[in-house]
Amino acid sequence: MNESMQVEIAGLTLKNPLLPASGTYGYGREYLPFFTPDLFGAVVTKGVSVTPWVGNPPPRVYETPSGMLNAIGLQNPGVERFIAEALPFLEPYRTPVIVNVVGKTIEDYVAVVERLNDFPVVSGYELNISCPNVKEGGIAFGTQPDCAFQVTAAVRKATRKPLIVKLSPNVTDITAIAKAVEEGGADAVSLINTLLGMAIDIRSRKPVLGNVVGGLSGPAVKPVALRMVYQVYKAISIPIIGMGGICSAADALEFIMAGATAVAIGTGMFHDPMQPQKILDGIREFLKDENIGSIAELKGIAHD
Amino acid sequence: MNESMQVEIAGLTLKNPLLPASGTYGYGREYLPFFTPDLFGAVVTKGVSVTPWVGNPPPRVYETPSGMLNAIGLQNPGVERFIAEALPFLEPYRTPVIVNVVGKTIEDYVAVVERLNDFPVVSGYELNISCPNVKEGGIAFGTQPDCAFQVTAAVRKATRKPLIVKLSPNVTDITAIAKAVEEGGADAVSLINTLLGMAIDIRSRKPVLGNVVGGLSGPAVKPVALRMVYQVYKAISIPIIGMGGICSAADALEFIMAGATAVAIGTGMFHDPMQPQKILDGIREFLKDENIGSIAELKGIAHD
Amino acid sequence: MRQTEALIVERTVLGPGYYYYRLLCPEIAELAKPGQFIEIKVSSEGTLDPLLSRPISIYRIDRKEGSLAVIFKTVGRGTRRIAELKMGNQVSIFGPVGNGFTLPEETGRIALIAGGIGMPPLFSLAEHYPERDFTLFYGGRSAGDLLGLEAWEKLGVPYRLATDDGSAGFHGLVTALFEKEYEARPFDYMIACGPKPMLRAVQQLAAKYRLPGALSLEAYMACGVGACLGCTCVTTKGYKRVCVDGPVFDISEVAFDE
Amino acid sequence: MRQTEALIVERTVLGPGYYYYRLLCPEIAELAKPGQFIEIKVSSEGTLDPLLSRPISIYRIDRKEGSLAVIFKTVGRGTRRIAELKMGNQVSIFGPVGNGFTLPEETGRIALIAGGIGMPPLFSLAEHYPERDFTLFYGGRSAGDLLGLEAWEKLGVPYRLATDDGSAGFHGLVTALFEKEYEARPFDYMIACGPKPMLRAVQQLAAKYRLPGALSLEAYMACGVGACLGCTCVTTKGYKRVCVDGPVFDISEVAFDE
Ligand SMILES: Cc1cc2nc3c(=O)[nH]c(=O)nc-3n(C[C@H](O)[C@H](O)[C@H](O)COP(=O)(O)OP(=O)(O)OC[C@H]3O[C@@H](n4cnc5c(N)ncnc54)[C@H](O)[C@@H]3O)c2cc1C
Ligand SMILES: Cc1cc2nc3c(=O)[nH]c(=O)nc-3n(C[C@H](O)[C@H](O)[C@H](O)COP(=O)(O)OP(=O)(O)OC[C@H]3O[C@@H](n4cnc5c(N)ncnc54)[C@H](O)[C@@H]3O)c2cc1C
Ligand SMILES: Cc1cc2nc3c(=O)[nH]c(=O)nc-3n(C[C@H](O)[C@H](O)[C@H](O)COP(=O)(O)O)c2cc1C
Ligand SMILES: Cc1cc2nc3c(=O)[nH]c(=O)nc-3n(C[C@H](O)[C@H](O)[C@H](O)COP(=O)(O)O)c2cc1C
Ligand code: FES
Ligand code: FES
Repeated sequence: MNESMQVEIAGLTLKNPLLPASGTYGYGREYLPFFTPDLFGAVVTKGVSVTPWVGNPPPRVYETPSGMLNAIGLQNPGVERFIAEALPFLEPYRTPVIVNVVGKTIEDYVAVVERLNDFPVVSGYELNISCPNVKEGGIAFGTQPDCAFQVTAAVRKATRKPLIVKLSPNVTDITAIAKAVEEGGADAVSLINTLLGMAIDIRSRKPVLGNVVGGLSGPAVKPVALRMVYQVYKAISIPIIGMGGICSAADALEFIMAGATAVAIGTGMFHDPMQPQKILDGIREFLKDENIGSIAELKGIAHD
Repeated sequence: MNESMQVEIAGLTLKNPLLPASGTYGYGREYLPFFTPDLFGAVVTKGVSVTPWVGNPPPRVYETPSGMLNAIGLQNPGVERFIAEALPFLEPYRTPVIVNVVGKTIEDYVAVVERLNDFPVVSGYELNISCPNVKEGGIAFGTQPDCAFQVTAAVRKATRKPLIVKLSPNVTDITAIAKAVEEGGADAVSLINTLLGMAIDIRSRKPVLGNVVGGLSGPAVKPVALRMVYQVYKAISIPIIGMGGICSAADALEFIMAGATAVAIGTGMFHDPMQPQKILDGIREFLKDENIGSIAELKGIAHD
Repeated sequence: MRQTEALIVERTVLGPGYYYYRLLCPEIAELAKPGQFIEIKVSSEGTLDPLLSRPISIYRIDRKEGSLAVIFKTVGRGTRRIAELKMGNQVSIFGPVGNGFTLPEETGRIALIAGGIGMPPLFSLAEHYPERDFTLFYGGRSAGDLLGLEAWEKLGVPYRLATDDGSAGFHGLVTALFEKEYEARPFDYMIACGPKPMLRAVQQLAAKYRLPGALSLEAYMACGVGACLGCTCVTTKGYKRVCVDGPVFDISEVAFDE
Repeated sequence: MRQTEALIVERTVLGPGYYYYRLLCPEIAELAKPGQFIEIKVSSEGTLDPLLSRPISIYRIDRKEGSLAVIFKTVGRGTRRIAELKMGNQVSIFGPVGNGFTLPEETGRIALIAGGIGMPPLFSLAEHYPERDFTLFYGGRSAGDLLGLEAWEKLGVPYRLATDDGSAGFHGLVTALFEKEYEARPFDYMIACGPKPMLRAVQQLAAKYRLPGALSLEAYMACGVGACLGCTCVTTKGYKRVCVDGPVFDISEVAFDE
């Protein structure tokens, strides 16, 4: 059965097109009671930085209509502890591991990638370019085509492993950023990261999140994510990993028809930890019902 | 009781801070079975263009998680029929009428405003600058600070009536646009218009909407809208009309605490046509419960 | 048009996925006409998803009791939520919405053509005009999709059935069945409600036989009151709103694409 | 941790806004320890709002029956949706989540300090260690907020009540009541669960009397499994996850802001 689910992305062969969205699945361990990393076509880790990041003050998450806000602040133990703790855990599984990389400067990103290059368990990287660029006054790398290009090109030089760049949706023209990272040497793009949002507690009259603003994710953002995947598919020729609000097989199929080669589930796992399995089953069933030989045939079909 | 609900915006005194969002309330007639235009602090009409616009092919609306997509395409009968049909209907009510103006060129906007200037029933204008600028390759006026400035300045010259500019959220930096229209002479801004989104029908494998993409509105977008109001409040000194997903008094209060002087309800009326009345009642109750003399006291309080 | 909390006074499962509800809502029943519909809120307090109300045609109007009956099929999450409601529950509705059917003074023999869940509004019409000469052509996938036949019998309206699988009545399309009967004994007027392909075929038949008539359309709706222009259909006179300019349109007026 | 569809085998309204449910979920009951919680899905099939599950403490563990009991208060839309569930319904839950309570070998006299709906996990603890010397200090707004006293009686754990309005027991804060009793006859250990201001006061008392103990915390949660880092609290050792590093923390470890 798995042949029909197989996809190729950035030189990696994935047994199925479903990935966990970075930051929602930790380094894989926490969801073991429900499924192992091998459920996914590839594992995408939580963001890893060169030194440990403490993250934002609580509250860090808050529910919104059909969605949620998070302001974790990319808390992570840094690349050394990642190597010591996460890699040995992931090693025994057969699923490719894509390490999500975060940084405050281009050098940060490069340093993480260089440190990880020699570990065979690391199959590739996903650059989270929604991080604030401290050298450019804290504006996110991913909101300016030139910054996006530069960080991509610098990391490209630092590795021959598959390089995926994860785009921020908080931009006027997502295709300009996608083109910039394609030019910078990315093998694939993933989108979308979270939409910037906030919530206010009317009793305390204060923003709910410790960080004031946070990232909106979940089904609420799906229409925006889908539109961006659709637009980017027309603009670039490298493959797309689509995400943003996927909660069902139908959602996943929408992204694939919009042009995604693979898809990721994040907040949908919080809604129901059994959702990834249900999505895979649902996609298989759809392929069978509709008599489709391979999921790859559906890629971008909504453009025809 | 109404004193406590009164707000001033762009030189207009509104008996309460609740408006209908343009395009969701027609020209006021259709909701008469539920309430009259006098329920609102001011009426905001559906967009009016200089000549009739036919709008987009169906399907034009589609439900999404806690939200909806619309691609009406600004169908409207043009300013002459608006004068002949909508203005006489609105005339007898005591509520100020704000005419939402749409155009494909700066001249279009100016022409509508000039044509309406002499009608005393028109209390002011709201420029919808999310329209594609045909002279700039169809990029929306509201996505470039200079285009936003130009259209605002041109209309400013054409009228002394209150001028509100309605911002598009599909931008990297909403504060840059807000500043540009403030500089252009706007008396107030309203935000947000819809987020660009889409949906795909996995059975037909095609985009659902006749226009492929459409505008996302409703509770799903509230966190994004609120964040933008919060950011714009810090960036400019003219008042803000906040909207995007308001479905309850608590939602309205969040926007006011984020910095909005007044708020608008759109999709929330579709969810429940009695919602505007419930929101007004709910705000009054909150003011009473919390012993607050006037809604204006809450404006921007989340920034303190 | 009124908004109210209607009390569910009867709930019957008509078959797998088919439900009948009788709703106590005197203000709306008072105003209702055949061919109109109501908008039913499908989300309960405290949830904003699904956000929009669902349009459901009026199947029967009982002014005396102050009630309306509807029949619907569960096709998605909205109709499934309505189906979860029990007798004695309240449900938020508004209506009646739409123009409804207006029959010309003289209609002679009227063919009612129903496809699947398009039947209910035609029943309210037939019940409203007991003196007219209706014949129902009722098509569905299978015998189980043809509902409320006893009620049609009671009304004294003759009916002809068609199913895709031949499990009841004519084996084939309802429009083919109509044509057969028409060739034997002509009709003077036709009214149809059902899926788009059927309506298109009906329109072609009307053109072929030069019959006047009406079609009742469906469209995705947002406001359901005529304000948003979201539910437009294409007509020979441009875009019209299905919710308030329709759902009933002159049979020659509707422009089907392709 | 397991995910399951639990059958509601008992549902009792304990008072206005207070509910007791017994859930049949043998896989989870098998693993559960006092102080742990379960995550309850609050949206039904076909709606994505509210999106996230709600954490509710385990009140009683019945391994023999394979059931867990919970007590909760309706405070918002999520808990109100749970309250709508009836006996015989199924509800999707996962758990047990969290570290739970671990009592030192020797604890002497243990004060359990409950504020409002913080009582349930303390009951599961007391029930689990029948041999220990517990005293419950239970504070609430009003007499109606003090729940399940008969169960505490049956357990043989003495309790002292405090209410803000004086309608039951001591008129004032539960921490003041504890202090009075402590001055008369000291405790050796304290465990508290309740609102933040109360927990902070308890921590100060623990410092004042140099008592060891534990606090059970609450936080907004997203994943409920330790993956998202959304539920962190501030501790002397940095941010920790309330869901899996807690909800029980050493009393000296928690850092309250201001
Ligand atoms: C005027 C009118 C009268 C109707 N009368 C009846 C009736 O008497 N009995 C009956 O069973 N059905 C009737 N329908 C169709 C019914 O409204 C849809 O089946 C229902 O809205 C589907 O909702 P859902 O959430 O279950 O499905 P989903 O497919 O999950 O709905 C998703 C979205 O699409 C819309 N939608 C889906 N299908 C339709 C459709 N065919 N027409 C309009 N909107 C749709 C929904 O309202 C919702 O916004 C009528 C539709 C209209 C417009
Ligand atoms: C470990 C733990 C154990 C708990 N045990 C119990 C219990 O046994 N009985 C009981 O009545 N309550 C308990 N609570 C609190 C309970 O989870 C909240 O009252 C509930 O989540 C509120 O949801 P709501 O939708 O009704 O309220 P809303 O205020 O509408 O919820 C909005 C959002 O805030 C979150 N939220 C609101 N209040 C809290 C809170 N105090 N803690 C965590 N998240 C919150 C909700 O999960 C949701 O994401 C516990 C909380 C935690 C963290
Ligand atoms: C709690 C949380 C933490 C996240 N952390 C990261 C992260 O570390 N790196 C990253 O690139 N994206 C992160 N994201 C974004 C997700 O990977 C994903 O792009 C986004 O949530 C949209 O998908 P979803 O709607 O399926 O969650 C995070 C999202 C959430 C909800
Ligand atoms: C059906 C529909 C039509 C709309 N038409 C217009 C319009 O003509 N002009 C305009 O400025 N905004 C228009 N909008 C945007 C709304 O005014 C509002 O900015 C947006 O919907 C967000 O608010 P809401 O979530 O409360 O609906 C429209 C929105 C909807 C849903
Ligand atoms: S649904 Fe809004 S105009 Fe018909
Ligand atoms: S809720 Fe996700 S880590 Fe605790």
